[in-house]
Amino acid sequence: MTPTLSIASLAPALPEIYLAAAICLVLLVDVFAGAAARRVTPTLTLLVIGVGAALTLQYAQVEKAMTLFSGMYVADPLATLLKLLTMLFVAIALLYSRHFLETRGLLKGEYYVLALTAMLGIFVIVSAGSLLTLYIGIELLSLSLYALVAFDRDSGVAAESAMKYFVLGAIASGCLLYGMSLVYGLTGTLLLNEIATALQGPPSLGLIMGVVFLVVGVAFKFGGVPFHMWVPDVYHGAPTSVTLLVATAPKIASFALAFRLLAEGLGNTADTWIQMVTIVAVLSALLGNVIAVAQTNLKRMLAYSAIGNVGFILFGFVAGTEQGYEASLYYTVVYVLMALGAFGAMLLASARGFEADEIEHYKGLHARDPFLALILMALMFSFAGVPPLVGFWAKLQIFQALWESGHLALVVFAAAVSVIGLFYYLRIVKTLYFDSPGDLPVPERHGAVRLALGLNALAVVLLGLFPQTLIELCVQALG
Amino acid sequence: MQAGLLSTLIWLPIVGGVLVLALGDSRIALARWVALATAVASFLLSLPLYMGFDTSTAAFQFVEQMPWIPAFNASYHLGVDGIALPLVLLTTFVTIPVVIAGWTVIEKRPAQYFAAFLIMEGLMVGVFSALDALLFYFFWEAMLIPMFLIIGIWGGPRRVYATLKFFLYTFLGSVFMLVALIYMYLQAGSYDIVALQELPLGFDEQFWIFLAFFAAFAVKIPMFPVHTWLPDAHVEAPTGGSVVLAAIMLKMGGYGFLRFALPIAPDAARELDTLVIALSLVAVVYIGFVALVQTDMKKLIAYSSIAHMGFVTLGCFLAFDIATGTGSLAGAGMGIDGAMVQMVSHGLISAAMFLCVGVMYDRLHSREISAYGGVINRMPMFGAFMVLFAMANSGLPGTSGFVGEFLVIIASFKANFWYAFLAATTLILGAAYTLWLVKRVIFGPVGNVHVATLEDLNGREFFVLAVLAAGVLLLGLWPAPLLEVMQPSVQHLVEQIVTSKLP
Amino acid sequence: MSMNPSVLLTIALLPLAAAIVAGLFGKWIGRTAAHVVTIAAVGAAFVLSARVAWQLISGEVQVFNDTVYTWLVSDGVRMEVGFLIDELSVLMMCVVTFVSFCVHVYTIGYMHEDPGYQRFFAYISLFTFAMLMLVMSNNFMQLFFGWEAVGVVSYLLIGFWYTKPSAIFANLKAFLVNRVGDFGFVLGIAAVVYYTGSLDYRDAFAAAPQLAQTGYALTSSLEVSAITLICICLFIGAMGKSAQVPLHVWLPDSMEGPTPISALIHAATMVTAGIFMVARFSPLFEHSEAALSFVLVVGGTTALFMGFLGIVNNDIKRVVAYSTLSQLGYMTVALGASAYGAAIFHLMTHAFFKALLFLAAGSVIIGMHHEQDMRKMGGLGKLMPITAVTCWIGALALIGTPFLSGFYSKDFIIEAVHESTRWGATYAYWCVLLGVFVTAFYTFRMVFMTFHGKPRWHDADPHGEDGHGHGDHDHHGHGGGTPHESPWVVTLPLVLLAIPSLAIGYLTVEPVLFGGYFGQAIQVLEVNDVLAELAGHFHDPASFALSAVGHPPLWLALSGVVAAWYLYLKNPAMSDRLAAFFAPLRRVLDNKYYFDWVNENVFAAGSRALGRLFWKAGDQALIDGALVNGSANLVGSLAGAVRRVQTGYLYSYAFWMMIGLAGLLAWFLLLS
Amino acid sequence: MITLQHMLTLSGILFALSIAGIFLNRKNVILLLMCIELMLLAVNFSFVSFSRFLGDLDGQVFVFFVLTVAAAESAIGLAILVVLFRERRSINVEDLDTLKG
Amino acid sequence: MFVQLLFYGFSAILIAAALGVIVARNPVYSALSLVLAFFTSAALWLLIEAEFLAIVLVLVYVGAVMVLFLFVVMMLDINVEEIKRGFTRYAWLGWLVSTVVIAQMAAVYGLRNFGVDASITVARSPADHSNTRELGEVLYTQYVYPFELAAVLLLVAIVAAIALTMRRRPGLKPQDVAKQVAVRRQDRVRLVKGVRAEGVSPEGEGRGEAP
Repeated sequence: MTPTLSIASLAPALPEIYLAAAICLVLLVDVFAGAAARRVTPTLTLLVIGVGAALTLQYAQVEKAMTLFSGMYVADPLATLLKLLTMLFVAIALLYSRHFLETRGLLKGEYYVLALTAMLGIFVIVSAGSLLTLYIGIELLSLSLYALVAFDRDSGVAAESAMKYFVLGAIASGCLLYGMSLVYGLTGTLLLNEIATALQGPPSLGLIMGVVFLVVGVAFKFGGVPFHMWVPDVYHGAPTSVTLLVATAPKIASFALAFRLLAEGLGNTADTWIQMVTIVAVLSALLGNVIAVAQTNLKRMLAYSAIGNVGFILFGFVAGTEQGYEASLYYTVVYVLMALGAFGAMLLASARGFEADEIEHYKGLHARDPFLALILMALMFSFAGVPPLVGFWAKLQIFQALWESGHLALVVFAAAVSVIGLFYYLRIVKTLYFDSPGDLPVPERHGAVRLALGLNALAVVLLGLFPQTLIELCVQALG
Repeated sequence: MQAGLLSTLIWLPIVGGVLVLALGDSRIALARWVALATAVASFLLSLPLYMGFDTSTAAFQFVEQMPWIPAFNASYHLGVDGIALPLVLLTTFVTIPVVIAGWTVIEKRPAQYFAAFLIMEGLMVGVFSALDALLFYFFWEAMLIPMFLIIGIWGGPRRVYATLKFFLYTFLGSVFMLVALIYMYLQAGSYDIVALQELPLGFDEQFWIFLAFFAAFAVKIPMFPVHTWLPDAHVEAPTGGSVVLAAIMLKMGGYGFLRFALPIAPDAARELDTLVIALSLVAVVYIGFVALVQTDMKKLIAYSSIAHMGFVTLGCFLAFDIATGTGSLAGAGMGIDGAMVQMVSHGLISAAMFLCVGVMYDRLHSREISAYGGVINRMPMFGAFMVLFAMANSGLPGTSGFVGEFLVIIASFKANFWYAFLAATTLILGAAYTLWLVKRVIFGPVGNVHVATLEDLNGREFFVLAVLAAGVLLLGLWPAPLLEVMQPSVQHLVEQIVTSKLP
Repeated sequence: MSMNPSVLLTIALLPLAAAIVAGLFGKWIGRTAAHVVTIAAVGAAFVLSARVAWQLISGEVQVFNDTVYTWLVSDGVRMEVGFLIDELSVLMMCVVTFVSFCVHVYTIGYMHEDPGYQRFFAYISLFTFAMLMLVMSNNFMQLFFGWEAVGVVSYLLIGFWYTKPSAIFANLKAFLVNRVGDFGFVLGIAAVVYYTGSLDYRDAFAAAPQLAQTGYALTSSLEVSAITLICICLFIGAMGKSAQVPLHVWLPDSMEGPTPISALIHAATMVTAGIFMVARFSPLFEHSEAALSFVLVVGGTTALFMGFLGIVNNDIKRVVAYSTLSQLGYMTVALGASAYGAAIFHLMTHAFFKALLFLAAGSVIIGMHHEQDMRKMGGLGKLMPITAVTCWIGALALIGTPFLSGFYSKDFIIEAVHESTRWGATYAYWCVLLGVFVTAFYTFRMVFMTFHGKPRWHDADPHGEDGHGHGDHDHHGHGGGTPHESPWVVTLPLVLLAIPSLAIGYLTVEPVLFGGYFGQAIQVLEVNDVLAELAGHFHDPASFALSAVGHPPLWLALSGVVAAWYLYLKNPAMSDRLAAFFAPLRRVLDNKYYFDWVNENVFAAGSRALGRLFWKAGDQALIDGALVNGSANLVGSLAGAVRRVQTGYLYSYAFWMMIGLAGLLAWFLLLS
Repeated sequence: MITLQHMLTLSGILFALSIAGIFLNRKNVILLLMCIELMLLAVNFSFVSFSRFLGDLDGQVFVFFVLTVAAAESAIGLAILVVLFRERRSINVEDLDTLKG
Repeated sequence: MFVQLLFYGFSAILIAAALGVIVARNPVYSALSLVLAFFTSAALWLLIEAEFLAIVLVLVYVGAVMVLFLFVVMMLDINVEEIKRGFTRYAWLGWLVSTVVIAQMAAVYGLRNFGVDASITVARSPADHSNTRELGEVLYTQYVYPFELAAVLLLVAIVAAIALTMRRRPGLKPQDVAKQVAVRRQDRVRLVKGVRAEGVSPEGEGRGEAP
C-alpha cells in the first residue's frame, strides 16, 4: 500500500472531489451575488450537478471495482450508476422545489448548499470502502437533512420534526457506530473488503451483537419498522420540498449503505443478518401498508407507503442473492422515481397558504388540472404495482428473487400486503377523479416544472412498457 | 399482412385512444368519429384473423415474437389458436356498439370515455393473444385501470365502493396467479406459455399452482363465492362499462382456465374438479334464485351473468369425470366447446341486455324495475329487441344462448346425471328471472307518466341493437363455423388435460 | 324414388318467409298484403304437404330421412337439421297446415280491428313454421328447436295483448311451466347422446333394445334402466307441452290470448306436440314398461280431473280449454296403452273438432262484442245460426257421437286401454270411461248456456264478478248491442272445419288404425299391441258405430247430455242447488284443485323467498358483509389501532427503537 | 489488570444508560442532546479499547473522527433546538407532539 | 493492582456521572455531570495509554462542546422549575429494558464465544512511544479522504447553524456601512415629515423611503 497521489489516479474519485469544490463555489457565488442570488444559485446548482454528471460519465467510469485512498474509497460500476442517479434525482428534486421555495421565502443559497452536501454524503456512502467513510458519509447526509428539515424557521412543525429526526437519527448513528466498533474489534480492520475476508466460519456472539446494532442503524436509515417512527413525522413536518428531498435520493444512500455494509462487508455472515432484515422487512411491509390506510394527510400517507416500500426493498436483501440485490436496487431506483413524481406533483398542486398536503385537497383535481391528476394517477398505480407501470416490475423482481431463494411464505405475504397497499393508492385516484372539486383552487401553471413532471411520469410509463434497459443497468452495476 | 396483425389489433385501439384523449372534449365531434373509426378499423382488421385461420391445426397462428425483457426471458409473443380467436373477434366486435352507444349519451368528459374503451380494447386483445405469461399478466392487470376509471368516473351513486371492490377483488386474485407464474418461470426458465404448459410438475406443485390460478380466474369469471364484486360493478358502471365487463372481461376468467389452469396443472385440476363443478352448479342454482328477486335491472342481469358463467366453468371441468366415468374422452371436448360457445354467446347477449337497460336508463334515469312497465307501448321496436335478447338470455334455441348451455348440459350428463340435472335447472330459473323482468318492464299497461313519455329507439340505438341481434341469431342458427374454428384446439386441450404430468 | 328435399324445405320455409315479411315489413306492406302473403304461404304449404302425403301413401315416394344442414359438430356429435318424412309426419303436416290455414282465414275477421294485425299474422305463420320443423324433424335436436320455437310463439301470442296484465301473466306462466317440461326433455336428450353418441332418431331407435338392458345408477341405491330414464325424461317434456297434470296449469290461462291462437295452438297443434313426440318415439317407449305406466297414470288423471273443471267454469273459452286438457289426457292414455295410432288418430280428429269449437267460441265472442262469460249469453242459436250449427257439430264430435269423427278415435282409446294389461291401465280405463260422461256434460252445458235458453245478454252487467270475463279487446268496451252472426271470413273456417269433424273419422279410421298406415313410423312390440287385438273386433266403421249401443261410453255420453239439458235448460235452479250441496267439492273445483295456489304460494313465492334469503343472508351478509367488507374493516380498524403507537412523543419513538434493539439482541443471542 | 472485558462492559453500561436517558426523559430536549453525547462516548470507549487492546491504530483514528462529527452534530442539534424554542417557546419533550398518528 | 483500583474508581465515578446526566433535576447539573463523565473517561483512556484521544476529549468536549451546551441552556433562559424531570409511571419499564440491554451486552462480553479473547490486557508501549505521533502519521496519509470529508462536515455544521439561527428580525436596525458612506448631502436635506434617515435598515425599506 503505497499511497501515491497522482491526479490521474484520483480520477475515479472525481465526483466527490468535484462536488466538494463545487459546493464551495456555490457557497461563494451565493454570498457574493447578493440580491441576485435568488436567481443565480438555483440555476448554478443545477448547472453544477449537470457538469458533475457529465464529468462522472466522462472520467469517473471504471470497468471493474477498484479502490482508492488506502481502500477507503471504492469505485465500481455500481457506484457510478448510483451517483449518476443521485445527481439526476437531486437535480429533479431541486427543479421541482424552486417555485415552492420562492413563494415561501425559503429560496436561499444555504438550501442549495445543504442539498449539495447531502448529495456529497450520498456519494461518500455509495463509494465507501471502510466503516469510517461509511459513517462520515452517513453523517454528512444526515446533518444536511436535519438542517434542511428545520429550514423553514417559521414553521413549528418543521422544527419539531427536525428535532425528532435529529435525536432519533443520532441514536441510530450511535447504534451503527457501536456495531461498527464491535465489528472492528472482532476483525481488526475498518476496511469492508478486509472485514469480508476476515469473517469466515460461524459468527461469534460478539459479531452477532455487532450485526444487530448495524442492522438497527441500517433499518433506521431506511425507515424500517420498528425504527421507522421518524419517517411520518419528518415527511409530514418538513416543508414539502424538503420532504421531496428526504424521500428520494437518500433511499439510494440507504440501499448503498445496506449493500456495502451487509452484502459486501458482512456477506459471509449473511445468515445472521438476513433473519434480522427479514423481521424488519416483514414488519415494515405490513405496518407501513396497514397504517397508511388510516391516513388523511397525503404526506403522511406517502411516508407510510415509503415504509411499506422499504419492506419490499429489504425483501431483496432477505433473498440475499445476486437477483435479490438487483431487485432491491431496481426497486429503490423505481421507488425514488415515483416518489419524486408524487411529491413533485404535490409541490405543483400547492400554493402559498395552501399546502395541498391533505388528501382531501386533491378532490376532483382532475377537473381542476387534468394533467396533474393524470400524472398522480399514473404514479399511484405505479406505487401499487399495477402494470403497465414501472412499479410492477419492481415488485415482480422482488417476488422473483424471493421465490428463487425459497421464501415462499414471504412471496405470498408480500403479495397479500401489496393488495392492502393498493387500497390506499386507489383511494387517492378516487379522490383525484371521482370526487367533486368543490371550490378548491386551480393549481398554477409552471411550464418547465410541468414539463419535467410530465417527463417523470412518462418515464414511469415507458420504463413500465420497456423495462429491459433499467433492469440491465441494475444487473450490470451489480454484476 | 399476417405478421403484425395481432400487434395492430392491440396497438391500433390504444393509439386511437390516446389520439381521442388528445383531441379532448373541446373537439368532441371529431374525437367521436376517430373513436368509431378506430373501433371499426380494429374490427375489420380482425376479420382477416378469421379468414386466414387454418382450422386444421391446434397450433398458434399469426404468431409474432420479439425479445421484450431478455433478463426474464420474456418476449413479446403473440398468437391465437381456436380458443383465443373467437374471443379476440368478440372483443373487437363488441367495442363498436359500445362506442356507438355512448355517442351522445355521455356528457361528462366524453373524449376520455371513448379513449378508455379503446385502450381497454387493445389491452383485452392483448390478454387473449399473449403467448407469454408475463405479457399476459401485463395486459391482464393493465386492463383494470381503464375499467376502474370507467366505473368510478361515469358510474352510478355507489360507484366508488363498486369500483374499489372490483379492483381489489380482481387484483387480490391475480396477485396469486403472479406468484404461481413466477414459480413456473423459475422452473422453466421462461415465461412462454407453451413452455409452461409442457413443464413437468409434481402433484403438490400443481396443486398450489392450480389454486393460485383458481384464485385469479374464479374471481374474474366470477364464481361463487367470489362473485359479489360483479353485481356492484355492473350496477354502478355506465352502460358501456357494464357491456365490456360482462361481454369480455368475464371471459378472461374462462380463457384463463383453458389456457393456464387446466393444461398447466391437469392433475390438480382432476383432483379439484369436484370442487369447481360444485361451485359452478351453486352458481347456476343459487345465483339463479338470487337473480329472481333483484329489483334493479342491471343487478338482475349481472347475477344472470354469474349463473351463465357457471356453465363455462362447469363445461371446462367436465373432462375428468367424463374420462373416469365413461372411460373415453368423447364428450370432454363438448364440455369445453360448450363453455367456449357460452362465453362468446354471453358476450353478445349480455352486451345487448346491458345496452337495452342503458337505452331505458338514458331516458328515465332509473334502473329500478318498478320504475317501468309497459315500455313496449311506447317503444315497440325496443320491446321487440328486448324480448329477443331476453329469450336469448334464457337459452332459447335459435339464439346463441342455447348452444353453449345445451352442449354443456349434454356433456355434463356424461359426467354425472345430477350435474346435468342441476345445470338444467337454468332452463327454468333463467327463463323465470329473465322473462319476469321482461313482463314487469316491457309488457303490461303503461306503468307511469314517465313511461308514457318514452320515445322509441333512435337510429343509432337501433343499429347497435340490430347488430347484436344479428350476432345472437347468427350464432344461434349457424354455430358450426365457430365450432369448426375451435375444434382442433379444443381437442388438443383435452389431450393435454387428461394426460397426467405426474411421472 | 325419393322425395325432393327442396319441396320439404319449401313447405317449412314458406310460412317462415311469410312471417318475416309480415313481421318485419308489416308496416310498409299494409294489412291486406300481410294476410295475403301469410295465407298464401300457409295455403301453399298445405297443398304441398297434401301432395307429399298423397305421394307417400300411394307409394310413389319412399320415406325420406336425411340431413339438409349441419348446425354444428362438437366432439364428433353432429347436430343437424334434417327431415324424417314418413306417414306420421305427413299426417301431422297436413293437419298443421290445414288448421293453420283455416285459422289464418278466420283471423282476418277476428282481428280486423286490432292494431297488431300484421304482427298477429307474422306470429301465426311463424308458429306454423316452427310446428312444421317440429313434426318434420329427424333428430332430437331439431325436435327440441321446434319444440321451443312453438313455445316461444305461443308465449308471444298469449301475451299478444301485452297491456292486459292477465295476458302477460298467463304467457309468463305458460313459458315457465313449459320450461319445467323442457328441463326433463333436455335431460332426456342428454341421456340419448350419452348412450348413443348421436342425436339422430335412427341411432336412438336402433339402440333401444340394448338400452333396455342397461342400467343407470341415479344414486348409489337407485338404479333405473337407461331406457326408462330416457323415456321418463322425454315424457316430462311432453307433459309440459301437452299440458298433462301437474304441468297443465298454463293452458287454461293461455286463453287470455286471441281466440284464433287458442284454436291453432292450444287445441289443434302445439299442445299435441307432446303426443306426437311420444308416438314418434314409440320405438323407445315400447321398451320401457315403467315409462308407459307413468304415461298411463298421468294421462288418465288429466283426462278425468281436468274434465271436472270444465263443469264449473263459466268462461266459454276456458270450458273448451279444459275440454282440450281432458282430450289430451285421452291421447296420453292411448300412448300409455301402446295404442300410438289411436292417440295420433284422436289427435287428428280432435284437431279439427276442437279447432272448430274454439273458432265457434270465438265467433260467439265476436258476436257478443267480446264477452266470454256464458252466464251472460243464452239463446244465441237463433241469432248466430251458422255458428250454432257448427258448434253443435263440434260438440257432438267431441262427446263421441257415433259416426262423427270423435267417436271413432275416442272409443278406440277406451277400448285399447281396456285391453291393456299394463300397470295403471285399470285406473286409466275408469278415468277415461267416466270422462265420457263428464265430457258430454260440460260440452253441452256450454252449448245450452250459449245457444239456447233465455237470452241473458241484454241485462248483463258489463263488469261481471268473474275476473276472466273481460273482453279480448280493451278498447272495445261492452254492451255493444244485440249479438249478430259473424262475417263470412269467420264462418267459412267454421264450415271448413265442420266437414272433417263430421266425416274424417269415418273415412280414415280403418286405414289409420288397422290398415298399417303408419308402417315403420310407429313401432309396437307384439306383446303390447292392443290395437292389433282390437282389430279382431273391427269390421267397418259403420258397423262399429252401430255396435256402440252395446258399450257403456255411448250411454255415458248420452246421460251427460241429458243431465246438462236438465240442469241448464230445463231446471236451472237445480244446478244452483246442486252447487250449494256440493259446496266443498265445488270450492276445490273452483280453485282448480289448488294447483295455481300451490304454484304461486309454494313454488313462486318459495323461490322468491329462497332467492331473497340467498341474496340477503348469503351474498350480502355473509360474503360481502362478513368476508369482503369485514376484511376491509379489519384492515381499517387495525390501521386505526396501530397508528396510535405513533404517539408523537420522542421518548416513545426512542423506546420502540430500544425495544427493537433489545428484541433483536435477545432473539439472536438466545438463539445462538 | 484491566481487561478488554472491563472496558467493553463499561462502554455497554454507558451506552444503555444513554439510551435509557433518552426515553426516560420526558421533559427536556437538551437532555436528549446530552444523552447523545454520552452515547458517543460509550462508542468511543469501545473503539479506543479495541484499538488499544488489539494494538491497532485504526480504532483511535475513528474515535478522532467521531469526536469531530459529534461536535458538528451538537452544533446542528443546538441550532435546531434554538429554532424550536423560538417557535414553541418551549423545549419540553411533551410539547413535541403535534405530529403523530 | 493500583491500576485496577484506579479503573474501578474512575468507572464508578463515570457511571455515577452518567446517571447524574440522566436523573439530575436541573439541566445545568446534567451538563456538569456530563463534564465529569468526560473527565473520568479521559482518565480511563489514559490508563490504557490512549493519551492523545484523552487530551482531545477534554479539549474538544469539555472545552468546546459542553460550553456550547451550557451556553444554550443559559441563552434559552428556560424556567428551571418547568424543566423538572418527570418520570412517568412507565419509567420502570424503561429501566427494565435498559437493564436487560446492559445484561445482554455484559453477558456477551463475558462469554467465551465473544469472538476475541476479552480477557487480554493492554500491551504496554515503550516509554518513547508517542501516541500522538502515531496518529498524526496516518491521519494525513492513509486517512486523508475522511479527513477532507470531515472538513466538509464541519462546513455543513457552520452553514446549517447559520442558516437556522441567524435571523434578521424586522425590528432590528443594523447599520449599513456602505450606505452610510455613500450618503450625499441632498439625501440628508430633503427631509419629509415622518421619514426616518436613510441608511438605517434594509428591512425597513419601503416604510422609510421618500417618494
